Order: sequence, then C-alpha cells, then structure tokens
Amino acid sequence: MLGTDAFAGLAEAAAASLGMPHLQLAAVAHPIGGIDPKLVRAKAETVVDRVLEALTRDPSPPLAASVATVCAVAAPGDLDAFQDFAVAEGWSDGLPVLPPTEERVGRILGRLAGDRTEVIATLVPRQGVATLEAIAVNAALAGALPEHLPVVVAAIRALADPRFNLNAIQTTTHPCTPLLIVNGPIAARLGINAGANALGQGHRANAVIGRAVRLTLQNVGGARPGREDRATLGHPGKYSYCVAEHEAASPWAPLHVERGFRAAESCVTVCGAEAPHNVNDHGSTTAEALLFAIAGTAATTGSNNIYLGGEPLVVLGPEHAQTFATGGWSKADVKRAIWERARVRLDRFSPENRERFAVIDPARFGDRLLADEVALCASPDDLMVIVAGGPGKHSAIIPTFGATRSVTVRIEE
Amino acid sequence: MLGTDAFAGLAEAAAASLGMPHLQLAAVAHPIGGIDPKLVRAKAETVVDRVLEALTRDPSPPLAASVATVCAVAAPGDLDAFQDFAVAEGWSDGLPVLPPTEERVGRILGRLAGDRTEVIATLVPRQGVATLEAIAVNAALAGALPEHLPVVVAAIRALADPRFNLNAIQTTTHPCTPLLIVNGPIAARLGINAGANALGQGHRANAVIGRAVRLTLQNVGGARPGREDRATLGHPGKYSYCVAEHEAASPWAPLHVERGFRAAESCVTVCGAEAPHNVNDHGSTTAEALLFAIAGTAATTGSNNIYLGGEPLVVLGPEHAQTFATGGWSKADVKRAIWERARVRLDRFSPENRERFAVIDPARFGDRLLADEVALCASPDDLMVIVAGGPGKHSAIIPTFGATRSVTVRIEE
Amino acid sequence: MSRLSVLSPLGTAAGGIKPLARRRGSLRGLRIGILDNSKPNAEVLLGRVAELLVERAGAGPIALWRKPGASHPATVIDEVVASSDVVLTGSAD
Amino acid sequence: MSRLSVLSPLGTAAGGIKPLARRRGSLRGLRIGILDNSKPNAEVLLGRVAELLVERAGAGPIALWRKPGASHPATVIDEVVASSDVVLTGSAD
Repeated sequence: MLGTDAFAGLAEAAAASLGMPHLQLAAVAHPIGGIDPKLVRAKAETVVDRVLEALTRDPSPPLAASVATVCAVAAPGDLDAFQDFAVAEGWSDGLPVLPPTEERVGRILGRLAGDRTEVIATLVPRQGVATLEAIAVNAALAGALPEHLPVVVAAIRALADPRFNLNAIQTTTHPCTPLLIVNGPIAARLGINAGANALGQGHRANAVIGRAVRLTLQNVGGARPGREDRATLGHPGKYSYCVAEHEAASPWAPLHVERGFRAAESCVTVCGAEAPHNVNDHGSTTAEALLFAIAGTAATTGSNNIYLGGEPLVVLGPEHAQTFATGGWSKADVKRAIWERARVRLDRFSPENRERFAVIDPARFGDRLLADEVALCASPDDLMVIVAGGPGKHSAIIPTFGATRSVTVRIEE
Repeated sequence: MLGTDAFAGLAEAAAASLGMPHLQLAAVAHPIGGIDPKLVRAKAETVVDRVLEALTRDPSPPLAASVATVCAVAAPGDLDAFQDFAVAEGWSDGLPVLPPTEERVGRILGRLAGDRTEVIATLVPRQGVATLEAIAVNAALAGALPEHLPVVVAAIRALADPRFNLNAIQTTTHPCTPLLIVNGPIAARLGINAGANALGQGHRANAVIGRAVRLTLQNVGGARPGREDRATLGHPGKYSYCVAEHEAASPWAPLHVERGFRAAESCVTVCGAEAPHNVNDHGSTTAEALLFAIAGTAATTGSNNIYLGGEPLVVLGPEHAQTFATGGWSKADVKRAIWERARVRLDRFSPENRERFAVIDPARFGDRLLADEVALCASPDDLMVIVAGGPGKHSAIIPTFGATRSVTVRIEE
Repeated sequence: MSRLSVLSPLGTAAGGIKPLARRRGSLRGLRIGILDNSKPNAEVLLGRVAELLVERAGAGPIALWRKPGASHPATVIDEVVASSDVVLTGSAD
Repeated sequence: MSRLSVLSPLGTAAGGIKPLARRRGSLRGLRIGILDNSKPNAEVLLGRVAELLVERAGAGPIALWRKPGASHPATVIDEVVASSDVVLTGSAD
C-alpha cells in the first residue's frame, strides 16, 4: 500500500480496521496531487526499495489487537479536572462534556437498558461496534437527555447504510459532516428547532442530538480530527448539525413523506453536508425572480456536487417558500427550475479540472464546447428541498460530499 | 416607530436599550418586504389609527428599568439539574455549560481579579456592560481556562469598535457571527488549531474561546436567538467560530502584520462572518488555474458582499497557498486576481434586485448593460486572505455580513 | 436538592429612562418627517401611513429622508428633528 | 483528588487479525497489478514504482485497474486478485 506521510495514520488505521495492522505502508513525502507529474515520478524512486522489501519479506506477526470494551474507567471527580481528562483521552470535541457515569448512562438508556448490548451499527474506519450502550455513553458526554436517544440511535443506523458511504465521509479532506434533518411529530415534542436560527445555537435538542452523533462517530467510529478524520479545514457543523423541517410553514409535503413515510411517523434523514451557503434575496417578489439568487448561489466551481453529483440540499426560508407557493409552484417545479438554472459554463473550470472530469464523468464534462454548461447535479430529482427558519428573506444552499446519498430512517420510540 | 409583528420584540428591545421602553410601536402583519407594494399600502390602513394615537397621547411613564448586576444566584448543585436551570434562564446555547461559581470565575480572572469591574465594552442591543467579571462569568460557562481570557477580552474589545457595526450583526436576519482569527505567538502557546480541521471541532482552545465570545454576546449583549437575534437560519459557527492563522505554512506575511502589528505581537481579528463555503480543487497545478475554482466559489448572487461590499475572507489551505507561491505570486497578486475574476454578470440578478441596488449602489449596479459584471466587493484591498488548514486540496470562501469591517486588536497579556 | 451559588452571566445593563417629547392633542398642520430605513417597501408603508394622517387628521406637509442602508445608523437625525414635528420610522423588516 | 467511575465512550472494535499472503523471496517474473484509486497523479506514482520493480527486480508484466472514484469501494477486487501475483495500491492523497 502506497501513500503520503501526511496520511500515514489514516492508511494504518484503515489496514488495522480490516484486520491487517501488519500490512506495510510505503510512504512518500506529501503531496502527490496538485504537483507536476515529473515530481511524482521522482518520488517513486524514494520508495521503491521499501516496496520491494514489503513484497519480498514476511512481516512480523502482529500482537493481538487491543480490544476496547464499554468498560468502566477511573476519572477525576472534579468537574474541571474531568474536562482535562476527557480532552487528554480524545473523548471530547473541545467543549465541556458531562461525565458518563453508569448512573447517567443508565438513565439515558431508560427502558432500553436491558438491550444495552444490542448492536446498532459497525462504524468505519475503526469498525467500532455501536451498541446501544456505547451510543448512550456518547450521548451522556454530549449532554443529551433520555428522550433524545431514539433520534441519535436512528441517525447512527442511517449513517451505517452503505448508500451513505460513511468511510469516505469520516476520512475525507472535504469539509463535511452528517447533517440531521428531523421530520414528524417528534420534532415539536422534543423542541427541535425548525424556526428562527434553526441552523444556529440556542436550542438544547438540536445541540445535543447533533453532538451525540458526532461524538459517536469520533469515539466509536474512530474519526479523530487530524488523524483518521483528514478534513483540511472542516466546518463548525462538526460540533453539532441538526435541524427540524418547519413542516407547518411549508407549502409542500415534508421530506419524509416525499420518501414514502407517513406524515405522522417521525424520521431522521442524514446527509454528508457542507456548512450552509446563504441566499440573501430581499428584492424578488415572484418565483421566477427568486430563482436567480438561489441558482446563482448553488452553481459554483468549488462544491463537490458539480464534480461528483450527489444530492445538494436547498433549505428554503418560510418567506421564500411562500413566494414559490404564491406562484403556484409545486416542490417538483422548484427542483426542476433550480436544476435548469444552476449551471456553470465549462470555461469557468480550469483546464486541468476539465480534463480530469472529462475522464471521470464524460457525459457531463467530456467532448463539449467551452460555452456549454454543467448542471449542479445529475438530475432535478437529486436536489433535496426542505423548509426551515424564521421570519426573514434568507434561504441556504447546503452542498454535500457528492459521493454519498442521504438516508432516511424511522425513529423507533 | 413602525414595524412588523414578527420583529416586535427586537423593536421593543432596541427602544428599551436607548432608554425609551415607553416608545410605542405600531406593528403590521409580517412581512413588508418581498410582497406587492399594493398589499403594503393596504397594511398601512390597518395601523394608522394606532399611529395617530401614539402621536397624540402621552404614554404612561415606564417603571424603573430592572438592572441586572453580576450578582450571585442560587442554582441547583446537581450537574444535570444545573443544565436545565441554565437553559431555562436563557444562559446556554443548548450544549452543556459549566457552573460559573465565584471560585471558578475567580480562577479565570486570576491576577485580573482586582480589576473585575473594569468596563471592556458596552454591548448592543441591550447596552450590556461587559466588565472583565461579566466576560469571565461567560468564559466559565463556556468551559474556558484562565489562559483563554485575554483572547476573549480582546475579541470583545474589537467587537465594540464602531467599524464592526455590532448592532447589525447581533440583530440581523442574515446568518453571521463573529469569526475570530488569532495571529502571533499566543496561538501556538494556547494550542489554537491552525492545521487539519481548523474550522471544525477537536481543539479545546478554539472551541471554548469562540463559545465564550458568543455567550457574552448573547447574555451581556442581549442577542437571544429568535428574540433580538433575528437570524432566519443562522449557521453552526454560532456555537463557536475561532481559528488561528497557520503562519508557518503561509508563504506571506500574516494578517496582523499586514495591518501594522509586529509578527511577535499576538492579535485577534473579528469578522462578521457566514459559514465557510468550500473550494475543492484537486486538479489545478498552477496559480492561474487555481483561480477558476476560487473565483467561481466567491462570485455568487446570494452572499451579502456582492450587494453591500465589505470584506469577504479567503482561507487558503496550505497546499493551495503553496501553488500560488510556487508561481511567484504575492498576497496582493492573489487578492487582485481573485477580485478581477470573481464577478457576476448583471443578468444573473433578478430584475427587482438590479433595480433595488441601482438605487443603493449606482456605481456598481446602475446604468449598465446586462452583460456587464459586478465584482464581489468594492476593491481588491477589501479581500482578506489568510492561510489555515491541514494537508489536502481544499480552501474556503467566507462571505461576511457586508455592512461591517473586520477589526484587529492586540491581545494584552 | 443541594444548591450552588453561581454568578449571573448577564452583567449590568447601562442607561436609564429618557423622557419622550410631550404629545400634542392633534396632528393638524404638523410637519411629518419620514425616515426610511431603506428596507424593501418601507417607504411604501411609511408614505401611505403619512398620507392617511394627512387625509384623516389634517397633518402635513410630508418630508422624506433615507438611511444609507438598513444596517447603518442614520446620519441625518439632526436635520430630520429640526425639520419635523412628528417622525415616522421603521424597525427591521 | 476524588475519583469518579465513568464508562468509556470508545466501545468495542470488531474484527480480529487476518493472515497476509506469504511473500516470495523475489519478484522475478511475477505479475504486478496496479489498482489506481483515481486520485490525481496516483497512477503516475504507482506506475513508476511498478516500472522500477520491473527494471530492478525483474518483475512483470504490469496490468492496471482503476477505481470508479476515490471515494467509492473498488468493484474489481476479485479480478485484480486473480490476475496478479502482487498488487500496488494507494490510500488517500
């Protein structure tokens, strides 16, 4: 296995998680991409002896893998000292955590305590076993309450669906993290904010549910920032990223109903998402006019969607949604119109990127004129549209990782 | 004073903070903007009697304003019950907070304890008095350590600079919050992350410094989400948004040196910032080529900068920065080239927005052809460029609120 | 349950109560100033209210000022005050 | 200082240790498979290393497969394994 020194930790973690911690890595100096191919060929010279050795000499047998269990650990009783401990152990995201004592974890598990060893998912890259108990320990750290656990568990189940491609989301250099979209009656019951500042702070349910999922991914899944989690820059949604759809303010069927669930069912949808890109439009008063600002925010040359497809998310503020509805537009009309307008001319991409994606995706980038346009994703149906937010004339475009599909699951209570 | 019912709370808070809680508000049904002017004229009919009364009858004299001091409050001793209490009091952002006991606040103040009543700033919209002690109480809630306090205090000082326009940032519907950029030796000393996942989670210094500033703005400044803080959607940087410039990985002078400070001085810069918009470019190997993806991410019709100017921020990942440096480009070259390329044709704006901004900013939007282009801000010098992040081929564009200037101040230790 | 003494993070709010101008019993003949906050349609609402005050209460004449942008403080306050008996303005959207 | 018993949030990691294929002492005449992860320049590095193994250790022939994208699992693993004695591949950037 070849790689660069900057990514050696991730490569070793990936090999170990596949049961091959003794697979040998031959590393060249970072980077390989973005430099002249001549320099890359020179780097091959620096590593060939190492490759030759790895291929001709049996490695030492590894020690038995150290297996962590949900075991009790002695920690400082003082609250400030406990923060230092949690940071040193790598359990924290840097913000205060609450001690996951047996008693607090038991309270969060509630009537599920008897099923605490039930396996909800196995989380990559570490192949960590997300039992109900392991999830509840992370929920306890995050500050979650017992009623939040079913949403967190459903989200973990959704993240492990192969369509989500969790391994890529956990380890990519791209700035993405699961955004949780909650639909159905549970949102109001738990006070999950769908209104003003819905993507910001101030509501405990959003804050602790999103954070419990992130800490589970970091601790059980083994995506430690700067180690297996290779994000170049990341984004602040990696602390917590959870929103409810504002179903009452939406003129259309909510997301989970679009996907075949009943309105009265509660569901969570996970998307491997960038931070929101704002759409400011105070001036437009018709659906046609509003398209300009939305399409002109979605059609960029920097998001992964335009290169790799996937499902970009449009979060319409209730007033913008109402402008479409007043014009008589269905949600499908909105998706098609945005898809038709959110396009980038080929001459807005660098020659190297045009050449690269003509190979990877010839249908969209190959054999075309420079004045031809590329749509922001493969089809109008791939666009996701939800309604959220408070008063005001703002919406948001949330690009995704591209090589991922959102997954909706029912929340079992 | 006229307004809409959705914004009545903000209008009343603004009047109260100016010492006029008895100024009367005449409210029409939300919204006024984004609808047919004929409907707006009809709304005038619904409110004229109320206006007439307010202008011809003296209001009752108000009660003496209730003045909150940094006073001791009895709170639950149990840690979980304390979380409920902090949420109910509106002190929290929804994530766990640590109890601001006299002892913990005293420890954070350290040798500044004797100056605890020193006024650092008066924070709008509440006209809250940010003494050293009040800031330290919020730092204690946020989980900050004594060594973090000087950065938080410097940021609060910067936010109160009139150029920052804090009242607008605190109360706007736009999704923005102060991003803190830390420069100088203090960043490494405190472990403020400038490397991999620099805008994400995982480093205590970034997490708690950014959060201490946000809680101070919310609690002392009185920007309560959904009340005075009118963000339609907000963004997750409102939990915490703090980064260090990766000076060692930058080919150029760091931000504070650009602004006249010595490299050995430690500074914090505050910007009223959106969440980051990713720039993915794995393919381009030259400075010229890299411009395509950066300019094509920055030039949108949804950000406030293109309408209102201000200082959009470009965060170059170290590998992208190196690509510019290898081409021999200075930071000024990068700014000018991005500014020349990051443009939007006038026909990409809706007719209403073209008409509106032709009045507000005739130099950029007025009397021009539809094929003419508008630059993303007023001049190349208004672009901010810093270097941050770990390995990988990603950078970020961070649009700002527009009607705000970033402010850099020295951190006094 | 045990109690803990903590410090309030709210601090102190500055400023006292300012007196408002005395109202006159009628608007007849009073000069109406409009300070448009430059939000979309603000001028429409404020202008129409002023027209109605002229029609119904005999107020007038009407004069209009505009803030340079909704997010900036008005720079013309002194001029507005000197030239008006009553002022209509707007807050937020 | 008082101690508190807490539960570890790490849980258990699945899976044991798998044996690796026995190495042969020399690469002479062995078929080299390249599995390109489709990251930029990955094929350049892997291809050059393979050429050097041919030059220096008498290995060969060389065959190339490509993953559909860096972020997707390879679908050709069985074919690569059947057609190669040793395989070079890359991880991450």
